[in-house]
Amino acid sequence: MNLINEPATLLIILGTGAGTALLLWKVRWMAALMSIISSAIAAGVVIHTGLLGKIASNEIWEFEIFNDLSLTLGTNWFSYLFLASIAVLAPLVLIYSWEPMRTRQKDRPFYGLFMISLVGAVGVTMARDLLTLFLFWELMTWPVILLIGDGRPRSGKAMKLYFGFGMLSASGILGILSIVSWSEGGVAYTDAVNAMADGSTGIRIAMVLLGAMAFGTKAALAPFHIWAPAAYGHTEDPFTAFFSGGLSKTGIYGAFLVVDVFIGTTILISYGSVNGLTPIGFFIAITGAITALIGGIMAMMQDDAKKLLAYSSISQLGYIFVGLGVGGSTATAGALYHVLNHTAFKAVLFMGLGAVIYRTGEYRLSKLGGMIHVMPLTFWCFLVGIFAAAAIPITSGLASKWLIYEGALEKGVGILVPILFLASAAAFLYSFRILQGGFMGQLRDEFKDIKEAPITMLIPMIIIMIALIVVAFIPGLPMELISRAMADIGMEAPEYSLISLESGVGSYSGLVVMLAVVAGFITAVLMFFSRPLGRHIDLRDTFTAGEEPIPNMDKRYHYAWKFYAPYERFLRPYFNNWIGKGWAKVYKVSSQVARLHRSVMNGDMTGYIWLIFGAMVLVGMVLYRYGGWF
Amino acid sequence: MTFSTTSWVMIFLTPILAFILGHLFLGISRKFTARIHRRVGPPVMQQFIDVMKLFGKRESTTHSWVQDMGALFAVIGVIASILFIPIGGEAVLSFQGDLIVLAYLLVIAPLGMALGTGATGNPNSAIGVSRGLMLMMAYELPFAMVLVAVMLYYDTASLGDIVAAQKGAFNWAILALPLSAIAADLSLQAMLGEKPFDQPVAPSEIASGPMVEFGGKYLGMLMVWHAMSIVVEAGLFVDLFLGGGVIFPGDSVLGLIGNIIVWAILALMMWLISVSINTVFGRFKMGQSLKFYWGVPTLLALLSLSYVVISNLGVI
Amino acid sequence: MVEDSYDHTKRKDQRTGTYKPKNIPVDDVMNEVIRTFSDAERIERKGKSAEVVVGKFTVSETLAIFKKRGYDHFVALTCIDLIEEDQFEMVYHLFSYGAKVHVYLKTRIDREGPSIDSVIEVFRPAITYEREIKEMFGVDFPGNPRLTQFILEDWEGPPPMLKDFDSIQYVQDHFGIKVRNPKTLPPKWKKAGDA
Amino acid sequence: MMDDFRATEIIFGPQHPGIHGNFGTRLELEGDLVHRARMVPGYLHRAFEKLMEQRTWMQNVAIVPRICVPDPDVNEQAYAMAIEDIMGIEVPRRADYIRTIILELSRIASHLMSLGGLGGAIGLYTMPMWVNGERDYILDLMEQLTGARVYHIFIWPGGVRWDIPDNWPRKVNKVLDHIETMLPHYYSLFFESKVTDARLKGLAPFDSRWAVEHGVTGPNLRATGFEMDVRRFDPYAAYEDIDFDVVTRREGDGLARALVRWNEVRQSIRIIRQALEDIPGGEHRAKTPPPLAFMVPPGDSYARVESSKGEYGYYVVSKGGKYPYRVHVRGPSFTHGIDVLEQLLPGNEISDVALITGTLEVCPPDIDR
Repeated sequence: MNLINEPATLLIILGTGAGTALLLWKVRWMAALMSIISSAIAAGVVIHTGLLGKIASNEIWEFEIFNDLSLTLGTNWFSYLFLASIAVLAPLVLIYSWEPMRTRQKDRPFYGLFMISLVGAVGVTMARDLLTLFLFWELMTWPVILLIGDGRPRSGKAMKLYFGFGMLSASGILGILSIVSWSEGGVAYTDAVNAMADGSTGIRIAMVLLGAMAFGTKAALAPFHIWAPAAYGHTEDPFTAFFSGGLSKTGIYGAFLVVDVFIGTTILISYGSVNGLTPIGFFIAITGAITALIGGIMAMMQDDAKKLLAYSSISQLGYIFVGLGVGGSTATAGALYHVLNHTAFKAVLFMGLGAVIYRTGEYRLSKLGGMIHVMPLTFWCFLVGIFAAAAIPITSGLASKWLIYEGALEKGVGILVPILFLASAAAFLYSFRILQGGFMGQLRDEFKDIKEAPITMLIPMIIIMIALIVVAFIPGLPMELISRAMADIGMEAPEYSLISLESGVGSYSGLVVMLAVVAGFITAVLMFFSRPLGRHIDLRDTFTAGEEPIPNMDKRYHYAWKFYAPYERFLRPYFNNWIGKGWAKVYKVSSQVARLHRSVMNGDMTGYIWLIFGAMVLVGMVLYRYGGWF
Repeated sequence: MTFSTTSWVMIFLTPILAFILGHLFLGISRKFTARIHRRVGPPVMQQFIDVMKLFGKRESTTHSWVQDMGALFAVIGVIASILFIPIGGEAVLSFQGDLIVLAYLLVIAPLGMALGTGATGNPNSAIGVSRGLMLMMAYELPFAMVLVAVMLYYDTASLGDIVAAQKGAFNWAILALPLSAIAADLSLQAMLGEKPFDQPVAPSEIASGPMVEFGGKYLGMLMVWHAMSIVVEAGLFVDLFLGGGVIFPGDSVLGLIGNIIVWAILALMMWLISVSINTVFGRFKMGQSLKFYWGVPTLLALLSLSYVVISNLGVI
Repeated sequence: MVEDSYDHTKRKDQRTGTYKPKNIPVDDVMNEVIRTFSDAERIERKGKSAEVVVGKFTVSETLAIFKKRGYDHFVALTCIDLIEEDQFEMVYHLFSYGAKVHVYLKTRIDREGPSIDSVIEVFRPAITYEREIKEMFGVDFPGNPRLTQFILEDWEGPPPMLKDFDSIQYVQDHFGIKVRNPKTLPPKWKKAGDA
Repeated sequence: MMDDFRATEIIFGPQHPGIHGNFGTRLELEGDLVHRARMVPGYLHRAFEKLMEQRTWMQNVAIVPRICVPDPDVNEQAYAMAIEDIMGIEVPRRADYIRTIILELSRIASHLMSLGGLGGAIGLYTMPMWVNGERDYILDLMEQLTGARVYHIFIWPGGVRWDIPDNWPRKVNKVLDHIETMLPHYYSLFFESKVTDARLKGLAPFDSRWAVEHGVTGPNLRATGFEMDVRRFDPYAAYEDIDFDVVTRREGDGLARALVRWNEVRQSIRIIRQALEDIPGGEHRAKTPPPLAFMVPPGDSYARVESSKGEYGYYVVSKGGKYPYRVHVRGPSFTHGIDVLEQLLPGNEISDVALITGTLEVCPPDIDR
């Protein structure tokens, strides 16, 4: 059976789930069950097909919807990589959200919206023409807006930001679509490739910029990143894991599509290159590096744990853009590897944090603390996630970053690597801040009696945690998939074996590194357990310089507020949200235009009718150009 | 993966060697500092005695299992990283993981220790750890530039290859990239946690910061970590810039032992340079050390890096 | 309103300018004080010092006059337990950097329910002196926001610097130490009314 | 009051390596900035003032030096001066000169120790090691003269206990020569260092008007540019006859305070040299009643001396008889150790807390007494 090659199968399975969940949204357990089952079946199909290796890269299915308007769908290994990471993550997140959503009194169809955006995301990776891509893109984007707004202050602003940037992203895709359709008369991906091959430099640059606008926005590339912390910070807790871990990958997918498929290495190199690094590639890479740095440093200064992880997401996606921009086999492999890694660890991080928020109702690091004592399993999962995010060698996180570094070094781009190193130092800083603020330090009295996260929340986290650790031993495993994906976009994967990766300048053997760690572990354990275990004493029983601490003031001995105060003082002026201020200016100008428009409209009904009519004409003209309507 | 007999022997000997050298280095530095202070100072073996004493304590206290884990992590990380440092030209495991891997391996120990100290619930520890991480961010920029410059100069990321490439008379990287070497030595000062960059443990400010809740064998573990990390960091400098101490042909066992001794002497020299700076300087504040590291050392490292990049392009 | 202590958002500027000492003879100021307050009484002293006794309620104003005339170094505030007269004597020590004269400003308050207005509005350094006297003598200073526990931690006994506080008895009662035949017996002080 | 979640309380208590002596500070931090500071004195409280009321006049001579450890002789001097003032004793000139020498030696020792403490506060441990070595030579001199190293009990009401030995001035000169040759080394170690500059310049500054309003005296006041020195404007002992400069700096910050102390060491050496040269012959103590029958007529007197920390004063009240009625000690740190510090610390980083305390040279025994 070759289910995935009948893309309709997957979409129908998921679509059924989405439909049922939407219809039965009042009966929450029913909706949950339906979405879990359908997404699990879909994930099973995806994994099964992948394991059988039956991805036909060239087959394309067309589904006629109206007259001549048809959806073209298909998969190749390249899109399968993204499809798989999204489709496998979805059931895990859905299982995870069972418990928190059960108790949440919210009057919105969480599961229905979740499933619709999942359908959209899956459709995006399977689309084989730009119009289909656009339709699924919108299907993926808009349900999320209803999931933003968790009732916390400023969630309205987050919603507005997400809406605005969603529009920006959509108009970017529309721009690409119109460029391609006007120059080639069709909207299939092959047309886009032809358009680039035939087009002038101006068209190509426009393509890159529009691609950055469309997909960079989704992947939170600077300077389009400012919506992400707001939106990630304010979505329903269980959804954030999917939002940041899964949906953001479609942006990466699109960026790869534009750079490596539509434009392609040949055209990029035709503009000259230094050590194989092209100007456009360098531009993307440096933007990615700066994104990584800005994200890291902003994350370091957050007290809101969700925002911290959101900025961390921005930072990690910046690494992927570096890999994309640097290009070449090593860096591209690194970028794709990081896609998988990021999906896993960002999901586990948001899940772990969600579990803490579920139990405590608190998301501010300065008000949390000491969770290791009450939620040890969650802490372990979270710790592994943090280690992966910070690329500590005992998790799979290092392999992808290592490939990106080596790729940059191979090309001799000296300046990128120090910036990335600095970004990774910032990663250590924010990682530790969230660990210290949330899990270590003093346990507040009111949290003394909370329990470990429920089993349905733990299982998905533990699955991902185990995956992160196992892959650390065998970094070559995901390379199987990555090498096939790279072959589909006309690239050669770097040398690898199951346990080690090779680049032009160095090598990394996951097994040997892990064995060294294990050797260290044995030595340390022998050293440690040669002496009797320490006597366990109370958290308040600490060094207070001979004075008595204030009684019942446990929160006063938890140091989490302004954790990196000296750097905040030093760096704030340089990172004082100048990008946000720039966008605020854009908003101001556009709202002035809107005000002008409103003064014309003056609340008159006929005005609106004229406006709607005009918009319809505009859309109709666009559709006419390639769809043959009217 | 092919391991020669020497490699196997070295894998087992390296941690022991690092343990002995580390404590010896600390003992020598205590004597050295004492002489600058016009004191007699403790015997060179005092550091071993101290560690013995700490492990011999009948009782030690812990606040949570993460504190135990932190002490373990510190030693795990340092043992794992010493295995990837070529000693006397003998690349123990370094051909299986290059400088980038090593750069991340080096972080396990401090981050693990940070975990353990954070779990004690003492605000002093938390401040100390936050300072340590901030310091890491400060010196990481020049140090990363140094690493990149060296890697691009030798066109390899493998530390073993870098050491091998420096074989021969007057072929050390310190002569080829002097500015990088200066920047690296300045970064080394913070890496070793010596003044003026010892803010993480500043006793007069945060009562020794991270160590404040550690006692008995827990402190013993941290002291072992500290001693071994000195060897790792000074040894990394030796490998990067001083040819890895390779003077004798390393084919014979005798030559290897000679190389290891030269390596140890060079590492001790780097450590004593750091200690002598330590004795005549006070302590910067956090913001000041960031300003310092993102100033002169970064500039030096950047100059050196641009020189390497430009010369790689064939202009020079 | 005087703050008890400043947090860093409300901190006052410590750059208030250069200090210029004023050289005004002490006799002039004394005359002014005696003219202003009918109950003020000057007492002759030898050397470069002067003494004035004022009423309990005019201390603040008198101090303000002295401060305005250059006697602005508040040296100390001493409380003396005049147990035989059933009074406390408060001695405000002032000094003029210009005239180089030390002024003893004395006033008396009742020993029962002792209370005297705080002078920290005039002389800020008094805040700590008053705090100490509150603890050691039990004198209350309305207007001083920081009459909190100072150096006697967990002290439950009577104010210890009172003359009728028997330290030997207190030690025997509280610490279980038997003091045998002390080498020198401190002088015993009795209240005025006691036999 | 700040939100409890934002505030972190650090107890900079008596068992803290950064604190001078036994003294506590409760710091309310916001990040690493001190939001509010509260001093907690009292760990050294030995009730000296109460004790003195219960001891005879001469027994108290043995008690007073114990109030201040680093600079004990000023206590003896001030106590003796107050009693001499009440009793109207004329101190022999030779005794005044000997007192001057002792006080200045003590000042050098105290200043050196305080600069060593500053070195310790910024982590420059070479500084305390070196300067405390020099202090030890001074303690040796004291031992030779008085028989005790720290609490000398040498200055009595009416003079000093005994005359200086014959070879003592030579030894003093030798020690002073040695210190004078070593001073440039210490200067270059501490004051010419970039780190010291970065740490001390602009640290907790205040102006002379503010300082006088808050009762700051001594080197801390002189560092604001106001030439105030008890030795100059209210001379005691032999300071009238001796030529010395009152050291001032204009900046009023931490560096200025440290430099004032530093330069005073040189002035003290100059004073001792002059005193040793000009010392007149004669008695070393005036005629006073025998110690066991030492009675002081009724009266009160305030005596002030310039200690290494500021104005040190004794207010002695006598009702006649064998016992003092009330002895009030005005320690210089009483003003700048509590209230001034509580106002200077907020807004500074936690790194600077020990350093500000050090540059102000807060001496906890002054406060507790």
